[in-house]
Amino acid sequence: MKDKIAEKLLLFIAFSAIGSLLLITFFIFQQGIPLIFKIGLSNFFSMHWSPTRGQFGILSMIIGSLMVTVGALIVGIPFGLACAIYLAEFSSKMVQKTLKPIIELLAGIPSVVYGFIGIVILVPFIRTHFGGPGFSVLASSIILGIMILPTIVSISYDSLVAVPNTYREGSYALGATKWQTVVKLLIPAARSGIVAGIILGMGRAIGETMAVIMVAGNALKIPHSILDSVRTLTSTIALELGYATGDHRAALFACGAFLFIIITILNIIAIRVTGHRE
Amino acid sequence: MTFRIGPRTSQIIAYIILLLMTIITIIVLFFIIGYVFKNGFAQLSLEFLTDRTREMGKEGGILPSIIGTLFVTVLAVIIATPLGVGSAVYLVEYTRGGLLRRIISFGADCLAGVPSIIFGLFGFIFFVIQLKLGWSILSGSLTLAVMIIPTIIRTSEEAIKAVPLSYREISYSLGGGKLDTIWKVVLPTSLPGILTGVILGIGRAIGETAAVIFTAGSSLGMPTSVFSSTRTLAVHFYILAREGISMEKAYGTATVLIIIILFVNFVAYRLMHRFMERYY
Amino acid sequence: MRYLAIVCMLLLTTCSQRKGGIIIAGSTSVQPFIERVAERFTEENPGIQVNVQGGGSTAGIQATFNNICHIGVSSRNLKGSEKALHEFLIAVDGIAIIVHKDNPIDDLTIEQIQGIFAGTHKDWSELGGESGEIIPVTREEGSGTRGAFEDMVMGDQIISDACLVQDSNGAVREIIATTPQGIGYISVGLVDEREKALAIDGVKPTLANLLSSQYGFTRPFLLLLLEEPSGKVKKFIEFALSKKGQDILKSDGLISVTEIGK
Amino acid sequence: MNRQKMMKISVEQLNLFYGQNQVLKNVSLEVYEKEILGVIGPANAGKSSLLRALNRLYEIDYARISGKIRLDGEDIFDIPINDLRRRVGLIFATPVVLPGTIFKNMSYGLKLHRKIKKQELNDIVADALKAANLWEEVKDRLYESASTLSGGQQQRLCIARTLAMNPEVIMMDEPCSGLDPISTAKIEATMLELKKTYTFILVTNNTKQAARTADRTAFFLAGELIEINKTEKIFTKPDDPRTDDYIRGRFG
Repeated sequence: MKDKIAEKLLLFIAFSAIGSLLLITFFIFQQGIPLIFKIGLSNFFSMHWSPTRGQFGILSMIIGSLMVTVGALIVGIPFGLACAIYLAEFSSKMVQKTLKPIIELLAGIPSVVYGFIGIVILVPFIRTHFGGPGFSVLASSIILGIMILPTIVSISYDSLVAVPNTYREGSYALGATKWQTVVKLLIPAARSGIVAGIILGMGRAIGETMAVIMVAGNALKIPHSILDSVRTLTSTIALELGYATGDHRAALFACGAFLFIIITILNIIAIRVTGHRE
Repeated sequence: MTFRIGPRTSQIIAYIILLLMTIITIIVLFFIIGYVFKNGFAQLSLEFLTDRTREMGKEGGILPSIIGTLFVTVLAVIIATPLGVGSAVYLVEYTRGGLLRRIISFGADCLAGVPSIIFGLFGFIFFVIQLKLGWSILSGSLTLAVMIIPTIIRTSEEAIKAVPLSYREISYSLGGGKLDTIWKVVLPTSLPGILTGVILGIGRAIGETAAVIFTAGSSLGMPTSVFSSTRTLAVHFYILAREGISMEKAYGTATVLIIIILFVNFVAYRLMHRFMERYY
Repeated sequence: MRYLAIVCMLLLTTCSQRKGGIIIAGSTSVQPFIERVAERFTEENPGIQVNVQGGGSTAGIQATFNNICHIGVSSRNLKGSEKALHEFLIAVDGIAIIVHKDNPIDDLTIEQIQGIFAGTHKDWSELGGESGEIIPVTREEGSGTRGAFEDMVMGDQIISDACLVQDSNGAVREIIATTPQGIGYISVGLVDEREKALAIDGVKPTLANLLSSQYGFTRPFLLLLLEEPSGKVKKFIEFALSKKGQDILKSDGLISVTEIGK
Repeated sequence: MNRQKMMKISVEQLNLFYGQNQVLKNVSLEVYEKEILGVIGPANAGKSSLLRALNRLYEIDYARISGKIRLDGEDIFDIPINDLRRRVGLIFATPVVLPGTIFKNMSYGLKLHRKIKKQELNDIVADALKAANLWEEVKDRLYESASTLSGGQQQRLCIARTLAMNPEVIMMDEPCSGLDPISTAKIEATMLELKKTYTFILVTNNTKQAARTADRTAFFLAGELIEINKTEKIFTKPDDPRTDDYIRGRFG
């Protein structure tokens, strides 16, 4: 009897939790999609964003998000991977034991702190040494790149460590150096974990909002160089949500829905790659 | 002209490059915290921590924000934990790993990666406007709860799945019912994993800006009820820094924020270690 | 079970307190000023907590209609159906065009400003300044300040996509204060010593010029109500319009309503 | 002995399926009170499945069953499941101690069934540990983690944990498979002592163990009960040649 009630209660809990997640998904799409049909795809994927004048083109923001994300990966992948490889293969147990948890702790630092460092150090530095406003693709990429480092390091490290030791021993037995073993054997063997880490980092970079608003400058024009200001999908939502009504608000939801789809695709790829779910 | 680089040489070069990049990575990450702390510690005083915020944050302390953060986070966790853990229990113990469970796990996986601004967008229109909860601690907590539920479901599910089947068999063969088994064997055993998920969620909630600024609002008043609007530490810091209201106060606030988050994560880490040592 | 109990208790013990405070929401431009008024008001009426939200003029108007806040604030005039709300003018604000304090330029014509924000003027040397790329900073789409700027300054010109976009007066000011080639627009009352307010067509945005309407780039700060004011809300509005309230606003660089008639 | 012994458990035409896979085929047998029934047979003979059927533990594996099982003449499906499992205890091949102290392991099952006073609980725990020959070794460390015990001690803790429930039948699923000869001897001694009070079903891979301890022995092969008889008979002149082959080590 008690068991029956408990099962029903748990079922109810599961449904309300999952219901709330469904609600969010449904809500975002329900608010955003009608506008896309109303204005047409060609308007939605055009260059001009000026919702108060009826122009809802999000293409420049898509490009902006893309540039910033690619930039972040260019910064984050080499350093993240190098750090993971060094920690997993070249450092002593002691170093591993201290640095790994510290890097994981750093993953918890709020993104606004990264954005703040961007404002006070990086933006003035870029402005005085490279020119332009300083608020730029470059600044955003570096800040996001640093932000996703802990994610990439942590997951890549785990998957490198998970490669069985027999692989390494076999490779050394054939006379390979440590570095050759890493390049020829360990990285391919740990590939799926590394790729998953990168994709998760990528998702974080695309989705980041506040840090990007702080350092990107948010100009709508498509940047011609990495020193130009840039606007991403997320920053558009955050910048304009407070003022938006009617179609303008619906357009922000449409941005959200679009973002949602992109992130979901990335997640699906990440899940597929790792074969994480049975 | 071509050089042939032997395997030894390339090993040494690679080692040096890796070491350098690792050092740079570590330095950069430490620099960020160090820089904030260096400028922020001077701001920390009893007055800063216990005074009201005045002049939009130019003067006074950050007590309302500390309390607001506490309120929002605790309420979010109170809402999200039973829902998340309950769902995970249901998924693992009652669904026999069928299609339903796969779909739900997949959904939770996906939603765990959805950017927080989307939750902010949802929370603002749904809780604040449609449910007329206004900018309030309640709206903020509900939004954050929805945001951290997927994380809690996923980590709890993994932790519960990791409990050996034999523990359940023992419990059943000693005459325990399903509920007894879940409550007295499965949950206590998977507690460290569940706790990790919850604490990750707490960390995310404390540091969150985008989802909170549109739902809990940005009022500087002292929160008196769950219907009060509040400005969490992260939001306060964001506004101070971005609008250049007071860089000194911004550093101080960031320092407090980082200390709290590092502390929460550290406690989680210790707690897990203690637990593991005792039981495994 | 315990969870439910805690949640219920929180809700119950606090429900009643909702009546104790006043929630004000809307224009981020008005927020800093109304915050100061609210601070004084609470000092004099310790029982009444005042919560001041940002969000934006339009959000404030919406919130007032939806009864999410007691008082909405707008930094632009009401349009169309919005006029159903009760409005109280508490002050008038000038919009200043600001540049970095080291910028040698003191004066621009309205055409030059239009040119800068429309993207036709790209270098300070075109305007008689030191050579260097102009970095214009504007407010986000939908902002009351941007709306006012477009109406009063831009006319039929459209603000270029190349402008940086920030979502508050403070954020614009912060960029101008730290960027030597920047130019932007914010409330006159918020200009501080790190940046410089330009004269437009030779008229500086001084208090005297604002009062005499010589400097024409002004907009109203409105308090909005769904119903006739009563109780604590009435008390607050009366306070804002009293000499004490108006003095606070005046000392912050706004034009008090008592002076407008003159 | 000439009179019919009291029948404890009777199994009639028992079939057990895991999905499409039938692991028990038409098994009928009886278990008498206060005997040790040995169950032998090669891997996948259905020995463990028989035990899981008797206390309805197969249900958590989502297996299906047909046939009749009676405990003291009462259909086990009419007995509340928690009661059944308390009365018919099961001890697994690998000792599984629950996370927590020795005392917590011992009291876990007891606390599930009724409110119990601290003093009474202490007594029951002490008695059960004594009965399982473990008391002397653990009496000073009841509040230490159970996982600090050795394998043999853990297995005896599992037995004690079951004894504390005051069961009627104790089923053991290869209880000594992971243990050294000395621990095995201790457990066998315990079992022979407890036979005075309890009924045992002992599943074992070790035919010699069955020969040493069991009163009667059943031989299973591929889900079928080939033969059940007095232990001496099974081990000296079995009726079925397959039993003989198995005992002589020709297969399995």
